[in-house]
Amino acid sequence: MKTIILVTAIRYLTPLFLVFSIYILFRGHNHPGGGFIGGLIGSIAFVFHVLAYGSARTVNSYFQLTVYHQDRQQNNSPTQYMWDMVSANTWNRLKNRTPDWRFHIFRVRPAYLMAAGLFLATTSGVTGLLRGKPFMTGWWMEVKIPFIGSLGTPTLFDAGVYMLVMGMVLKLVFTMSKE
Amino acid sequence: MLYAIVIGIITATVAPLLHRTMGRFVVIPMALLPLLLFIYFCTFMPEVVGGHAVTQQHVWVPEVGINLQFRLDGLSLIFALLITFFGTLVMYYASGYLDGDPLLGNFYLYLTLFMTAMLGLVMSDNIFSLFIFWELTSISSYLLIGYKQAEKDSRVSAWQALLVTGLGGLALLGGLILLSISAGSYTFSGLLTQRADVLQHAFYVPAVVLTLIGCFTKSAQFPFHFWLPNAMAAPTPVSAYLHSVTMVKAGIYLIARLSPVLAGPDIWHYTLMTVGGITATLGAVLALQHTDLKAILAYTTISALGLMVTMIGIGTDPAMKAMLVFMTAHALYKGTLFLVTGCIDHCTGTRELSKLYRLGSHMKYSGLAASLAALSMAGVIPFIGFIGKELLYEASLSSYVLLAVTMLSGITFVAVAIVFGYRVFWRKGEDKTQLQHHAGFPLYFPPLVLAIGGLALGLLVHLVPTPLLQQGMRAILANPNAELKLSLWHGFTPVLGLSVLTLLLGYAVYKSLTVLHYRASTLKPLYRYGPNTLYHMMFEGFLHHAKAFILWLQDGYLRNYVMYIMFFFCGLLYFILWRDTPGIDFTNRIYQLHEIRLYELVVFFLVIAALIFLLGTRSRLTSIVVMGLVGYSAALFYILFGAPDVAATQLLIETLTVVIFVLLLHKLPAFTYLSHQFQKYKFIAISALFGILMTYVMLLVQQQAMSTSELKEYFGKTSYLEAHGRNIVNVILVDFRGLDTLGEITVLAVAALGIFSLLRLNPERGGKQ
Amino acid sequence: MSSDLLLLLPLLIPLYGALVCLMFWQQEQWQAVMVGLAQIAWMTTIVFLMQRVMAEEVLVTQIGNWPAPFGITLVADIFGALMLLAAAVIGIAVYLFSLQGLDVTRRRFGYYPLLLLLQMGVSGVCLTGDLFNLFVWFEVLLICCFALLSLGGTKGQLEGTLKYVTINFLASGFLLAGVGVMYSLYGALNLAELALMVRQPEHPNLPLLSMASVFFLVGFGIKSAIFPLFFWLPASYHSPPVAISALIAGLVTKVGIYTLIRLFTLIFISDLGFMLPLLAILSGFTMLIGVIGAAAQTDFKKILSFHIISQIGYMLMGLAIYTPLAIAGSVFFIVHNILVKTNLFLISGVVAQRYRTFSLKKLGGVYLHQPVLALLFLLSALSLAGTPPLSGFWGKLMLAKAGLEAGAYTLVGVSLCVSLITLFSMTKIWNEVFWKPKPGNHIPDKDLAPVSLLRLRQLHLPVILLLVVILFIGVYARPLVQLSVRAANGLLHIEKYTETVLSNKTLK
Amino acid sequence: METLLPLMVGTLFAVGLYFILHRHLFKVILGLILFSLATNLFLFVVGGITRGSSAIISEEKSTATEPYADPVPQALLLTAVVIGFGIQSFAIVLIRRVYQTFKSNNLDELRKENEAQ
Repeated sequence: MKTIILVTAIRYLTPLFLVFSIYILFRGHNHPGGGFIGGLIGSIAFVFHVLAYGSARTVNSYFQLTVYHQDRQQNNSPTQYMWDMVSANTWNRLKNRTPDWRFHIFRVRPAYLMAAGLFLATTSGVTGLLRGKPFMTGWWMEVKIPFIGSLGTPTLFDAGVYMLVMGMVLKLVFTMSKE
Repeated sequence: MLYAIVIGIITATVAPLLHRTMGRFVVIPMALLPLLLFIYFCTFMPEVVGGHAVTQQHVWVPEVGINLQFRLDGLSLIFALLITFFGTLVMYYASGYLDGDPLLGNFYLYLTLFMTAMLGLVMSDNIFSLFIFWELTSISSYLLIGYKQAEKDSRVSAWQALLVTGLGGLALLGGLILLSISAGSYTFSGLLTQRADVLQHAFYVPAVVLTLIGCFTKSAQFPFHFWLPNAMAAPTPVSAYLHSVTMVKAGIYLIARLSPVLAGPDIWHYTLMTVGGITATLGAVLALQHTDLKAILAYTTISALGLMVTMIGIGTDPAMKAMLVFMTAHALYKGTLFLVTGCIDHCTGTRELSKLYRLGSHMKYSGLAASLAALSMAGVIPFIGFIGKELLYEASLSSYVLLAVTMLSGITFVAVAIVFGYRVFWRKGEDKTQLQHHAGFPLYFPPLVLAIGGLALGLLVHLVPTPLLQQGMRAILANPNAELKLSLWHGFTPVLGLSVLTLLLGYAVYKSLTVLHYRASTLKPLYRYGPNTLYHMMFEGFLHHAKAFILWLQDGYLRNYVMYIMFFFCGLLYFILWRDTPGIDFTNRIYQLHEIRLYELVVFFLVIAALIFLLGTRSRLTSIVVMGLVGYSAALFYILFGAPDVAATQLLIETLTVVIFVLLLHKLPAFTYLSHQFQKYKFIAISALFGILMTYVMLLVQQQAMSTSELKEYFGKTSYLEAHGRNIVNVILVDFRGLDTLGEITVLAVAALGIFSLLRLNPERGGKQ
Repeated sequence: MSSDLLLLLPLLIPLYGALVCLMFWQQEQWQAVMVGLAQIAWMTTIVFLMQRVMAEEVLVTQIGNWPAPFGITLVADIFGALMLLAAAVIGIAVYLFSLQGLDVTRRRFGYYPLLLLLQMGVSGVCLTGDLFNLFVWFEVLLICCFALLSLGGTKGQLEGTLKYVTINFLASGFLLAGVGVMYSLYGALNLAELALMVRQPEHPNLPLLSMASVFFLVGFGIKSAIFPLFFWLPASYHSPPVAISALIAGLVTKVGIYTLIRLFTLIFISDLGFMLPLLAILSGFTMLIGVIGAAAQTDFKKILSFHIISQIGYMLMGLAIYTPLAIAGSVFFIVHNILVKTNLFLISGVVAQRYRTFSLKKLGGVYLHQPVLALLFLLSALSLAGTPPLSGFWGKLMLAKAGLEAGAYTLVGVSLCVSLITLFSMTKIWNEVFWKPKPGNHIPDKDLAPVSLLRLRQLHLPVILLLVVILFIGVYARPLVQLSVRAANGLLHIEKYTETVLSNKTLK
Repeated sequence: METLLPLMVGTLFAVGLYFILHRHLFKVILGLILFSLATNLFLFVVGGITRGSSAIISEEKSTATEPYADPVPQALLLTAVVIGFGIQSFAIVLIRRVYQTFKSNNLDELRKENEAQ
């Protein structure tokens, strides 16, 4: 399966899929689509990435953020320091190999994604309760946003579904591919 | 009266704690309780003797008719007094008998509970609260009989007693419920006023049968008598208590209590007389065959109980009188003899008749007690036993059979009395048995009190017992004017002659006891057909068959389980469809076939072909792919019939399933062929049945479906206007029925959790990540 | 508190609790604290809910503020609230037990969130007023059971879970199909709406109702383990650790019976002439076979597992008799059984903590070593066997009385015999585990699992807690009996239920 | 097609059940998946099938106009499909673990610890 073309294609397709899935998510209220479908599409993007590269690489590229930082030197001005930090974490990433650079890895675990999704979905419903109405009573913003349509708590709910589905599939696939 | 019960229960519960803190002195509070209760009940005496019943009502669960309604009339008071009086002595006796036992606290717990339950039983006016106490006595006697829990014998006997009386208890429950339904009342007093209804109700016979089964098991009547001799495994104070005034007398009490309600129809009288007669005879005959002192006593108890039941069965005034007096007398002497036996057992380490001689020289007081009790048992003037026996004969004069039964028991009692009162303690000529230790005060004092009580009641028969017994008799006969006059001396009547004859014959039997015991061994094979053996056979048989049955049913084959379920489902549904015969209009359907588009037909055949292929293939990969194909086809159908969201979801999920399979493929079992041989056709048959059924249901429902639903219209109307979405399915998912979706994503989350722990938590790998 | 909030909190508290657990995935200790708080909060809400329901009979909230037959209704009546109350009590007990009675690895691998989500599922089932939503909550319950049963992955667990999954998967299939049939025939999913529809004699699809009811009878019958459908239960319940099996054994089958009672009093009433005798036969066989199975076992947990089946028969019996008293008996019996069964499982766990076995042949002598435990067991066991005045007796009495009044003599006879055999197998455990001296060929005393006194006491705590509740509803049975009678009245006279649910048709 | 679809679903049910009754682990899981697919299609078929018109309100209207497919069964179906997926994937993993632990693909060999004994 691992032909070079496919592998390369997947590498570029994955972000595209992600964007597409988010589009599907928001479109869902008016056209076919929605949180499930969006979440599944988004996760399938990663699934293929995992199939092509292995889960470790996928985690590396998409689910963790390494933040480099360094103690502030005496002679550096605050602006200089900030600049260094920003540059070290963006275009100069690969040069941070000197020992005075420390790094910290932030990892988005699928479980957290799941929890966050579930939390978002539930909490979007709880807003109804907070307003003294029944659970999940919809609350809509007046303005309409192009492409997406109107925004409201059901949209949030759908986003929660999206995150949960994605987290669930990723968790499955990561767990299994490590076997 | 409620407080008496409550205090009893509280005292019982704290007994183990008291034992822990006070050591052997725990006996003080424990014996004090029944004593105080005795005094308490004595205070009711004037009122009850005056003919007034003391009543108390406490609401408990009126919804099911159970209230704590207490009613202390003559009968109840007799029992209450006996129970508390004996209770005091037994508690005290136990402190000597079980001295130093680490579980003494538990013993007192059970015994006090037992006593309290008995008290509650005899005081209850509400039939269900009586039942509650009834069951409590069963349970607490179970714990008491099995007190020496380390001995297998003890455990088995306790279990037997529990199961037999438990069986009776359930029958009784049924009987009582029937009674309460037929009378529309839950109290004995209510039953009495509704007597006419009860007698005419269709429930009368079942109620009588069930209630009597309950009483018979409790009172050790034939054929349920076998548990009582086995219950000897209990410590002797318990046996004494059980046999004299509690437990077995509970059945007698209840029969007597119900007698005014249920007596009348022949079935009542004849059942009681027959069962009582058989029991009395059987007990008497068996008592003579045993050489274990406790066993002898146990069988005479059975015999005595049989006599009492017979008397209630006769049901005349003299019979009731006889029953009451005999019961009191029996309680006193039987209690004494048991306690003495316990003392002998304790001091010599044996209860075997052939090993006990001339104990009187060591144990004067015990011997004295035994002799006094034996005289009462033999029915010698001026003991109360004499009066009892006279009355028994008088009551059974009406029928020769009854008289013979009574005589037989009487003769046995005389023989047994001689054994206890003379043979064991005083007979000269043999080497005396050596004691292991001397009997302490607690061991001989209580029996002595009881024995003297027997004498005193006989001498003072006018003073104390008569008025009380009269009230008891009135309660049984439900006749406030029934008179009971007791006197020691009746003059020279035929009955007196019978008494003397009994004494003579009894002596003769005593003389031939050795021969009888010798002969008894030849009767052993007969016991194989006795109820005890029967019980054990049933017990073992039940266990054996239960095991075999469950092994057969729950055989561990998943496919069998699935098959049973499917059979049940299909059978039920086929039956209902056959019964209701909802028809399907096929002409219309055939007409509809024109509307089929070609591509639909192609997909349809594709699925069918894929399924057939799936049945034959032996490759894992192929079957996964084919399965995916079926899934995609389903998605196609969803698209074709206006469900794009479902279709997309189905497509994606099918893809994911395939991916999961692929990820795990090399870990999945290879596809070696496992044939089912003969079973195959069975499986095909049930699958086909199921498939056809589901098809039929679908066609049927399709035909009958509502053309449009309220929900559809409402969602169509409000989806955009109120829920701001044009895709109705999505709006339903996230808004109208968002709660479903919430549940559904929870399922997904849990599935992921489960899979994670399933794969990672692996005992073979030490359960580490 | 508004009823909107009060009805939601039983769902939200476990859910948020589980979310917090997911966040603290690595810190098992924190999870334990959070779950404890969640249990207390859950219990408190349910007590409040109970109070409100007692005052107002039926509480309703419309999810999403959509009017009644269209949106999903959450509705609490006395029956549902009672179920939840019992579930909350055993929730606390099982939680306390798991602190010491469950190994750390299992706790670290999601025991706590699963526990909470299971409770959420139970809340959903007991509160929902919608047919499909009921199915969804059952699935939540079910997947939690799957995960819990297999948690730890020992051989026995895997095998048991496999059977459990397969058979319950079929059950879900039936249920889903049944929901489809119901919607197609009646065009409604709301239980109250359906209830009104099936009570219109002129409805064209009324004859097909009994066909639809078969799907639910079999589906929920599997979940509640009634007679020909119970095989998954003995196959799986004995395998996981006690902290898991106690919870599942105590709750899940009863929730199934709850649903059966609910549906067969609310909706499937058109064919009672056929269904009730059928249910009577099923309940008789369920009782008998369960108890026979229990009598044949020689393993503490297996005896208890088979007894679940037998007692399900009792609960079904009330439904089969179908008088107010009978259904009240069932309700009482369910509540009683949830508590007692859990307690017995917990006791088996306490015994096994020390002796490391559940086999009756190897156990013995606990009476002398742990007299308190012996007492606890005895009271619970007698309660299960229905000895008066413990809690089991009241249910038994109500059922027997109702049965005799209604003329179901055989059924009552069977139930009384079963009660005797129950007593038999409970005292068998008592005889073998507690009274019998410890067999010599097993581990000698000094090799017993080292259990510190403190830990042992902590293990006793939940057992004592449950027993206090059991004794309370036994000795002071009146409140619960009254509630059961009210619950039964609510079930048989649905006017209040339907009126309250459908009152807000014009909500938006 | 209204007549043919039930036939197809019936076949699907039959084949699914036949596989579930098999003693081969892998076939059991295949059976479960087919059964769940069949149940979903059952729901779909029973819910009434409408050719073409999906339940989406067109841009220029504010309420749905007949004919449009009943959205309720679809929504239920979608929920059921996803739930089914969760359970299916659990079942697949379970089967894999069973196979790994027992080293056997034959269900009959699993019953060494017989549950009734």
